[in-house]
Amino acid sequence: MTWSDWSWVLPEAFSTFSDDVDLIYYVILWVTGIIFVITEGVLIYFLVKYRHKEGRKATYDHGSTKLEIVWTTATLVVCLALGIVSKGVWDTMKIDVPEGAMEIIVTAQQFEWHVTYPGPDGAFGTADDFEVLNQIHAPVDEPVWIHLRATDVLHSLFLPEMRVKQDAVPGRDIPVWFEATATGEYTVGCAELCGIGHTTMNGTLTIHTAADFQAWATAQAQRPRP
Amino acid sequence: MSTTEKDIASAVDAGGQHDHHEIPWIRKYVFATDHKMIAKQFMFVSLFFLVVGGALAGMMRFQLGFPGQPMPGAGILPDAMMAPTPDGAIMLPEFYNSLVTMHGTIMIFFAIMPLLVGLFGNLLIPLQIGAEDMAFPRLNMASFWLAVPAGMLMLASFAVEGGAAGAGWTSYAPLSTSGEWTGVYLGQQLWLVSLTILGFSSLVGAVNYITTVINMRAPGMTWFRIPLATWSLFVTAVLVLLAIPILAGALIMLLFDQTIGTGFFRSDVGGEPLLWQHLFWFFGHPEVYILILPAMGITSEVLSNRARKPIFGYHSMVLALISIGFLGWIVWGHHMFQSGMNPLLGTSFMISTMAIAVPSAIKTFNWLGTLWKADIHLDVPMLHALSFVSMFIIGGLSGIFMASTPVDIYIHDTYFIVAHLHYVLFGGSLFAIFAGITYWFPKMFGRMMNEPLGKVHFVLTFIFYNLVFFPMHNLGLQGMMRRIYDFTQYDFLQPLQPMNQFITLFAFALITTQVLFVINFFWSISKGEKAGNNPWHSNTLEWTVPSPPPHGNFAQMPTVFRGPYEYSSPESDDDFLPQTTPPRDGPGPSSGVPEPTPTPEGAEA
Amino acid sequence: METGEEHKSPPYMTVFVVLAALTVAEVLFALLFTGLPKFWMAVGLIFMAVWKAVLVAMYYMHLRFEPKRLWILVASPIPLAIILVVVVIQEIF
Amino acid sequence: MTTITADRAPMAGMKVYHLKLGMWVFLLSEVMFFTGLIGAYVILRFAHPDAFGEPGVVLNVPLTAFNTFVLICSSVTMVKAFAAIEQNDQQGLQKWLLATILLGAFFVGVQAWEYTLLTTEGFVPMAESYHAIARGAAEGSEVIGGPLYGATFYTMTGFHGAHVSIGVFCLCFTLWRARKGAYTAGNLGGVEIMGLYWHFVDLVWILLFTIVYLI
Repeated sequence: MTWSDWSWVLPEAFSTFSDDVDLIYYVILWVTGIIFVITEGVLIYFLVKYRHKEGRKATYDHGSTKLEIVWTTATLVVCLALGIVSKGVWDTMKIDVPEGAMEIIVTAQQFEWHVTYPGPDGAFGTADDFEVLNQIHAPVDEPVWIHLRATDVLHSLFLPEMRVKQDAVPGRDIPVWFEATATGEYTVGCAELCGIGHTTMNGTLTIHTAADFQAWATAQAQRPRP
Repeated sequence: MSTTEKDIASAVDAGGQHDHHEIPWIRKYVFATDHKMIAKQFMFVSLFFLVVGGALAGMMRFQLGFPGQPMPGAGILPDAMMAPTPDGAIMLPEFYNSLVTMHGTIMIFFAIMPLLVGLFGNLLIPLQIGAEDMAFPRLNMASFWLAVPAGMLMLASFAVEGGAAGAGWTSYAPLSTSGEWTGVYLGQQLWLVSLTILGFSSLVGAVNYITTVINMRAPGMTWFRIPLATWSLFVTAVLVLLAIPILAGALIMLLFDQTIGTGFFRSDVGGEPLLWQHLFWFFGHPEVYILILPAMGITSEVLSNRARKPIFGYHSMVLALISIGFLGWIVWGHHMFQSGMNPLLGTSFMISTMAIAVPSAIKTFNWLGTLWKADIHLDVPMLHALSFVSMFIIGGLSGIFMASTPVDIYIHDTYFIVAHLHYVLFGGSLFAIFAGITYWFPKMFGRMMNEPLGKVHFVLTFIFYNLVFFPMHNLGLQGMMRRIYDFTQYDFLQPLQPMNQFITLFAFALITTQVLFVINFFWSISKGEKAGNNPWHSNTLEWTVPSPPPHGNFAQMPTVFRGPYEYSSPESDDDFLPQTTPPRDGPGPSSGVPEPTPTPEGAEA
Repeated sequence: METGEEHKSPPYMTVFVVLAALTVAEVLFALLFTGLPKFWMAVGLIFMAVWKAVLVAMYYMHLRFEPKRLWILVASPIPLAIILVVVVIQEIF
Repeated sequence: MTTITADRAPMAGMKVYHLKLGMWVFLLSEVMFFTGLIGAYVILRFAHPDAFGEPGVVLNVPLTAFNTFVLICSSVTMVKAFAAIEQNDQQGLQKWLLATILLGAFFVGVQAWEYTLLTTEGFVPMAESYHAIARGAAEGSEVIGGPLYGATFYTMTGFHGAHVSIGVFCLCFTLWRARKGAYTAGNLGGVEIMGLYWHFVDLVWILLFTIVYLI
């Protein structure tokens, strides 16, 4: 085990909103870190300073309303501030799916991800749709809109390097979107306990350059299917 | 007063036993109606379950530390759990899922909850408010004897075909609705039935606590003279009373889905999978506070006493308790941010969640304030109480990460959550339980627990505990999911192997350390040094009676003249001032209550 | 003072008549006015149902003659019930 | 010990005796229990309106309306019993308790009969074998709604029925004790809390009947 394992730094991420998420994380990390140091520091200081000595009597004191008000409001302000900061990013990630995003359907079922592409005609439910198993392929710098579905139980689509996580609920079509900022091979995981094979339910997310993606898509579309 | 005859009547119906001639041992030790005995019964049973839960955790940790390697000595387990191979037995994923589920279920419902509510609720409430017993002693007995079969069923489910429940302690539908999906059939149903029975047990208990606290306070025990332990247990009882029935309803619907093929939570039969999560967490979040509020109360009690100083801001402590009790009902959605729930609700739930952080913070600051200019005695109960405070700070602060919805997207269902909840439930509740047991042990058994041994146990537990659970934050931040049988299946998680081994080794150390507590516990019951009525020089009523208190607790009705935390008061030469001490220039209790009428002994029920 | 004893026996029969009448009214309303929009149908029926429920609680369960603090206790779970249903319904849409 | 409560009285508490307070507290939890069930029904019905039949199409409203009336009558007999013991009228107490028991048992009986009718018509909670026919139409002619309808219907009414049945047993116990003269004008706690429970069950049915049968 190396010291880097103890790191509180988030692993690198490659989506348009990942920086905002990480920023909020680091803000919270600093805020809570400072509070942590202060409170625990005060605690230890008091333990040392006011530990029992013969003949010393504790101060008879029932507290102070002023202090109560101060730290109540302080905490409230800090918490609500964090809440407000978070709201914007949350809306971007979960609500505002960008216009003209490339649409694909990801259907989770024990214990694999079925990824359906609309094919050349760009429409689902047509003959030229094609499906790949446990692989999501997407072009870089282009928003991808995943229609997340499930056929049996709850699963959770987890793309750590994209900072994306969303449960797949049978009977619902949940919009998930991301826009990768770098090409490469990334992880697709299942984060919701979905049965005996839960642990094996992983795949790869491949981010191509626009050209490579076109090539891959056409190749897939022509691939004879059973 | 025209209620009087009715009161008598009700007392008859309530059937409390207080005849002071000898009670047959079966009524005294087995089917006991004395709240102190029932408290002890709860304690022994749930300490047993604590051991079971720890053992399950140990097996889980082994699999995570040494994935797919044969577990020494596991050959004795049936092949349905451990696949036998030439070089030893290897854990099966279905058994791992059962371990995850049952560790959570047993620890929450059969260890922490009965320890906090069953043990301390029964022991403290009547003693601290000056009552002779609970309002309904027989119901109290029923509460315990419903919990026992529930526990038996839960354990039995390991032995049945298909193994124990494997859908997580949250038992999310639709996974939990069908054995075709979990691979668990009867086990899942036993899980549901067991929890339903336990629900009845908790309900009966809650009815008892609430009635007792409202109606049976000794003269002068006004609401704002009630010790914080009892206050917290009262709020807890209200949460239990209103939350458990929701769970019971959901459990029964889920049971129907499994057995007779209804489709409440199955979309393929027209139901709503998310409905289960809403019902479960509408119960589940109050449940979280059921598991922490009594711990807070115990901590306040011990802290104020061992610091020989009045609790800082008693009123704001009480108000914080109450506001937690209210706010606890409108934050359940923060368990469901990634569940597919309407994202707009996500925001409102985030705000309410941020709001509920405030009362917890208030309590923490008040505990720190209590230590300010205090006279701190660092003995075992105090050490545990202090570690409750410091661990609860960590658990509380790490909660803010999840409260922030975008950050939660990344850390949800990762080990960061596991770390957080263990900092609250182990670092929080369990340390408070250790504090409470060592603090009230003399009241329960008339003897002190061994101090040096207790200190050794504390130090080791504290160190190992942090070495086990703190790194889990980092695992989570690296993206390691929870409830995962073999994380090495993911390439990006393989570097975490050493960290997991590190955690596992110290987890074993942590579990082993608890042997010290068991030894200390049983040794002290018989050999511990005799404790007087009031070894801690405490103010609250339970310390005015002999240890252990006799049947019926108080020789004559105590009258309360002051608050519970009058330590180092200038009014007394000593550094404590019991609630029963009349004011020097005192007329009587401020509420001006009449003197109690003497109690005729041995009246027949 | 308020101990639940010091009241004349409440108008049990009158309440009973009202309850019976409301029940009949409900059934007729539901079966005859089928033309009504579902929403107003529901509102009317629930109004009558709640009215009946309150009557039972007030007179048959003697709540009317109990101390105020008991009222507070009894009312406590109702907001929770409403929160649960309202929030989850929003969620489903 | 019988006077604990008497001399505990100084802290006025709830100003009602333990048993009554305890019963009310218990009823609060019952409220939450039915909140869970009824709430689930309302939510599911909002989510899947087409899965539920129009009032009177599948369920037999007139029969149940009559049954509702029976339950209301049983509430009256129950309060009569309480009023009787308030006047220390033992005969009246036993007479009215008996009447309540009979009415309650009758209610359960009618409900059981209703269940058998509905199931024979194919209105069952199970997902597999589900089909419901329109009242009065030919066997299996018209299928209404989905499995949720049956599931929620039987769960809610079933649990209410269970509460009534338990109530009937408790009433029998109360009657048995009344015959032994256990209750007097000064000691009617048992009767009063029995009444509280019984009226609560009635109250729940009033809401259930409206929500399940009429809306």
